[in-house]
Amino acid sequence: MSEDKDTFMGVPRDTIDWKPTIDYEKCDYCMECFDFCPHHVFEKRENEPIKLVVANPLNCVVFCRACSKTCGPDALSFPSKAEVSKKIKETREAMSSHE
Amino acid sequence: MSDKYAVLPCNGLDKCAGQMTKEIAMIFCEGTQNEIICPVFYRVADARYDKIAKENPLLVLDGCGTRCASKLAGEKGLKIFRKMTVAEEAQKRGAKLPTDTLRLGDKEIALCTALADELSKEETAAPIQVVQKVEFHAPAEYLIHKKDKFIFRVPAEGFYFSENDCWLQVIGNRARIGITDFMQQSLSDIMFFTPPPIGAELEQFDEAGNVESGKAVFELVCPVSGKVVAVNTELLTAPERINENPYEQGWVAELELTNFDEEKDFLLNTEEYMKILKKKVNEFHVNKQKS
Amino acid sequence: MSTNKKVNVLACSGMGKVYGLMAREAVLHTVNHLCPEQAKTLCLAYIVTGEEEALAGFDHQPCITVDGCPAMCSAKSVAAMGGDIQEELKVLDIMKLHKGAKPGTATELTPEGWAITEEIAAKIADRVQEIQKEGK
Amino acid sequence: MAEELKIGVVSCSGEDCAGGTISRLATRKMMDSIRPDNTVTICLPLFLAGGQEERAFAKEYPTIAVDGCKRACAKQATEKYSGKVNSVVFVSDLIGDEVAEGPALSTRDLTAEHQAMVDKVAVEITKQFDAIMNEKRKEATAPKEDSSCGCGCNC
Repeated sequence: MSEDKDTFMGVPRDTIDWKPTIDYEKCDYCMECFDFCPHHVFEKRENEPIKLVVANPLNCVVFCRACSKTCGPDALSFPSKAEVSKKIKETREAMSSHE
Repeated sequence: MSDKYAVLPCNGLDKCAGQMTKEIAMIFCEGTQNEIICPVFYRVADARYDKIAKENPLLVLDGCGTRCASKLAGEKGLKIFRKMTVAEEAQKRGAKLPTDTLRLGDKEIALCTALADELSKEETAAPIQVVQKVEFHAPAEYLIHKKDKFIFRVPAEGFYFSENDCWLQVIGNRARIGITDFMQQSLSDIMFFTPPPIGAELEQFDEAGNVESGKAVFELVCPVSGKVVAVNTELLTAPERINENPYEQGWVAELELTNFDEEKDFLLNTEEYMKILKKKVNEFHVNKQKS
Repeated sequence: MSTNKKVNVLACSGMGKVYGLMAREAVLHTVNHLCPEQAKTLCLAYIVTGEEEALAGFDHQPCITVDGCPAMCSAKSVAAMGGDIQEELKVLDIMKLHKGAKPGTATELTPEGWAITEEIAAKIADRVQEIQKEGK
Repeated sequence: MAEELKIGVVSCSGEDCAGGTISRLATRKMMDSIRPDNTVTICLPLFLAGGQEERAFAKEYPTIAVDGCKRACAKQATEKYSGKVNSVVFVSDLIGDEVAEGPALSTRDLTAEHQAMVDKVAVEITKQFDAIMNEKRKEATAPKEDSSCGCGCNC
């Protein structure tokens, strides 16, 4: 079994596509999400035109969408939970059939 | 409001605000099906009001911050549907209640009428569903993980957990869900609770309501698929029950399970969750130092 | 009817959270500014340690407790000493009326935190007046 | 790697004297900035209100009481409910009885002078703190776990 910290529900975290996507049309760089997320998913880019990026997508807690609730302009979106959980199930099945 | 309500005023006789609860209750009940519960009589004789209090949405009217009526409802194990504290409402409206007399003047009567009208206009309560009652037992034993002065509890057996810090207790095809002690402590004092809608058919990992503290909003990630058949309505007025004991009085919702056998593969037992909990506690503390 | 006895107002003064500081500041504001003649505060610690001199006659005096969180340290401590609790105030109850407010930290309040603290103090002061009127 | 040893700091709540406010702020300073890895603050009122976490911690770990005045409530309470404190810091010794026993102080009325007093008290706590640390480090053979802010919140 691989290291605990890189897995979620038994599958490698990096096979799970779960992270926030910032809609830069809406984002007003209020940085509420940056301040809120304790997992350092977001990073500031002070001297660049795009001042906030999703720098550590793998730190994002799978199925957690709490940051989006801090977002006034509603600029954060997440993948569909149903699809992601389907994918996780498939990965698990594939892993167990390879063992 | 159109259905029948049970109305429990504090009927406090030694304060104007208490006197007003009686007035509001009377106006609210006049010409309707609604029934008033006499707090004095209820205290000495359960039988008289137990049926109407338990079978109808309960409206509690307190005069002052002592909240005698709420406390009485709590003692009797009633679920409060809506409550109002007259002194607070008066303050919100900038009305100063007299302290030198117990008699209600024109101004007070007008306020009572306004408050009763407001209650009548509010949304109709969802009818109380008659669902078969399932007894969920409190965990017989807890395992603990200590970190400095913090103690994190996990039921020793009979519970499943998700990696998103929610728990599940299953009896037959019914289950209770809630949040774990670790999550409760991370959030600290919980001030608001939004239940999942009764009747909602949730897929595994869908949102099953949320809780909010001064620090964060936590979305409950439903550990299994199922239909919401009950929610812990007590949390609407006392979300701190989750902080007190998230596995017992702080439960969140009850589900009718739809696909449990298949889905339980994705859930953790106590031992597995303990491992994740220890890791999260450490990371949490490390993060805190960085920030 | 009125009484010369001052109402005791006791804050939990919790160390860990902003709500403890709010309780403390609300009580100080009440006894120092809003009703210095009718209310006084007392160190909760005396009750914890059982300081006799400071507690003389305490068990017959009306008290208002102000707690930050549901641990209810102040109310429980005062009740344990036989204090006559007339009102148990909770900062969290008032915070619930200010959803999303950012009151500050356990050492420093924001302007918003101060505004809510003053609201709590006004509530305490109202109760102090009422209790004095009742002559308890 | 963060330090593993923890010390509990118990501040008096000093409601009716300025010393209480100074001791609270100095105690928080230990946890928030001076020794965040090793400080756990213990809530004095929780001792009586049945905080089993606080009592258990104070039994197991070394403690420093920070008292505003000679009544020494923090020391007394800790010893009543948990066990002997390793050290006591008297704020009144450091800033003078007159100020310490002066009227209760709101954080709103905190002056630069008061702030300097907080710093002075914090320096003294740190001195005691490090002395205990050194002693325990010598004693300790098995390291314990790492650190926390200790306040029960995400701050």
